[in-house]
Amino acid sequence: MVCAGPNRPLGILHQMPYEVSTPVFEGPLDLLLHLIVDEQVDLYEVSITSIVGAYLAHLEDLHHLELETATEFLLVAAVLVELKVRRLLPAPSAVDLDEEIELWSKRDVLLARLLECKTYKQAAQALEQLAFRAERSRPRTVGMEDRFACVMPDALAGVTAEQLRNALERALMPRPVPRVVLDHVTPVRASVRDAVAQLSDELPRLGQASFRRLTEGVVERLQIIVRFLAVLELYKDGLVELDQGVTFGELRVRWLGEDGGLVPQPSMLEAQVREGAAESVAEYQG
Amino acid sequence: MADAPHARTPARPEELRAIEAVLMVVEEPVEPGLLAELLEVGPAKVEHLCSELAAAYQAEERGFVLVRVAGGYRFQTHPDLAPYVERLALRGQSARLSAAALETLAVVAYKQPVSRAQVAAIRGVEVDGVVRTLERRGYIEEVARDAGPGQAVLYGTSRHFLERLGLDSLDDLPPLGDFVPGPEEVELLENGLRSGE
Amino acid sequence: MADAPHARTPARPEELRAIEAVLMVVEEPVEPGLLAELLEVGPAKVEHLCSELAAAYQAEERGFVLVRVAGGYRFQTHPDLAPYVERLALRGQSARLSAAALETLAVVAYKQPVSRAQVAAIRGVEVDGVVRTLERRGYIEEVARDAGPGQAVLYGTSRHFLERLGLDSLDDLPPLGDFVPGPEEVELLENGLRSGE
Repeated sequence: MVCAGPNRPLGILHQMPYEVSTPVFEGPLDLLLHLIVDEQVDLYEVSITSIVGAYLAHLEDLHHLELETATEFLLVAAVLVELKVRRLLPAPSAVDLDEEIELWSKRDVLLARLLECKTYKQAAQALEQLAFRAERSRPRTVGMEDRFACVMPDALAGVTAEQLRNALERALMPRPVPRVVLDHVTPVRASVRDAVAQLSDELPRLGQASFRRLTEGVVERLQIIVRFLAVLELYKDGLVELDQGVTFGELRVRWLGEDGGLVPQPSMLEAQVREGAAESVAEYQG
Repeated sequence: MADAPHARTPARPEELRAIEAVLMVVEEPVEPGLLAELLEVGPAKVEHLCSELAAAYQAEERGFVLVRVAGGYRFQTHPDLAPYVERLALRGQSARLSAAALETLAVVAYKQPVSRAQVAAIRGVEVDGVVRTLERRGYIEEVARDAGPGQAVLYGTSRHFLERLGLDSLDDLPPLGDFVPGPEEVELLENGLRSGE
Repeated sequence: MADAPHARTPARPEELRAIEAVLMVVEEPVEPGLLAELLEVGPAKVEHLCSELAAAYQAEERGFVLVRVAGGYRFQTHPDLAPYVERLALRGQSARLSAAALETLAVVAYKQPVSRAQVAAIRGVEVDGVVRTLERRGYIEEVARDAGPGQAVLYGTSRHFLERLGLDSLDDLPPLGDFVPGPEEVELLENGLRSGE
């Protein structure tokens, strides 16, 4: 979370006017929105080094590096660099059309994300206004008069001393509350669809492989499961043949489909981004 | 205290008086269903009586109003008189939410039920800390679990959220469409990201 | 809600409206002196205005009354309507303690004497409302005052609390030992550790 830490002057980057408690940029989208909309800067006149530099300086201010945030930033910065390169270099005579389309779609994804981010920023301001207005009218919360206290049922009925102790332990739990890891492994990020796409890229080249080989280097159990589901998916579509000699034995996967893969092979992150963008675009139109 | 004038004709309906009494002692908005039960009348009648009371308070320029919020009715001070009430320095003044918290809250409010990862994807940053803050302060709560492999916690806004925003239900949220950037801004963004000519 | 009629002549005096607003939100009876300060009028004027209001509520057969009690003014339910209020007390919003209330009660029980601010610091949320509820239900009470500058109220559990839990004395509360987390907490901790936090 890039919202704590002391504020440091970020060169061209001014603090957001409505940041209340922590006037720092919250992430690459925040930063980009600010640069484009508020500063009205042509990004191609801004040195990307300075953006990256400013962002790194900001990250250094944090006591620890949030890998997710840093990765997110890299992704956005990479798209920017790519766009800028394309703009600066004279168009080569033989442009790779696929690359060109790819770049445009990356740009569109980024644009859609920026629009979505901006939309919620504005919604947030509206919510703040609502809360502000609501605060002018204070509720009566005085509650039951003492003379009716004898009528009220005992709220401690059925509560044991052990439950009370457990409640204390809950209250004393160190915060931040430790959380279950799996729910921040996005279902989307480990989607079966992505795994299918990857396998139909890998398998034609390998011809045949053990499931163990296909999950080499995968540490998350969830991802192994997703890969397994993907194998089943391919089997259902008649693209692979499965063979397991003995129970719990090695599972062999053999590619039956055509070479070259049938499914496009987006990188996992991109696919996720694209899905998000498509969803948001649909929402704007809706 | 002066005595009431003795020619009190006709008597004020007991239902109205009972609603006034009950609203004096509730700590949270009271649902029409509960009022109906207490008064032994139908819910439609309750709604009607409450609107009647609310309108009368307005017309009489009372210092308080009867509002419908978070699915129930309650007494609140008239917004006009905020300066007096603010001077009371009541306990429990709420701390302001940071911009980050507000934005996360907005995403949860409009996209609920929504997982932390989905919120993070929209906001482009990790949101665990903010989500925890919002949860602890009672604005959002776990409403379901994702059916997917991770069984991610899905969050939604709470009743407290509605109360704090003065909304009766989520339907009263301003439509998200109102906040989509206008054409000039879209153009600005497009130009900012243009590649090549 | 209907709008106020536009021919509102003459406007209701702001002082009366301000008194109504203040009385709506105060927990304890408001002293005339405080009202006078808020309204910037003399105390005699306040007394006069309050009697005027009280008489009007009587005359209008409101479901609430304005009474002078314990040296101050406050709204109360009209005695006529006690049956409705009793019914609410029986099946109302406060029949069971919420998880938040139970946690707060536990903190007070084990850490007494403890101030509201200390409880809030432990629980990480504002606890004023919950403390008030617990106090009203007679589970906790003021046991001392902090020696510090603020002279904060220090709370402890009541005799009634011990009785309800079937305990002889506070010594009978289950020991915390070295704070051995329960099974759910262990699971959470493990998961947290695995996530490399």
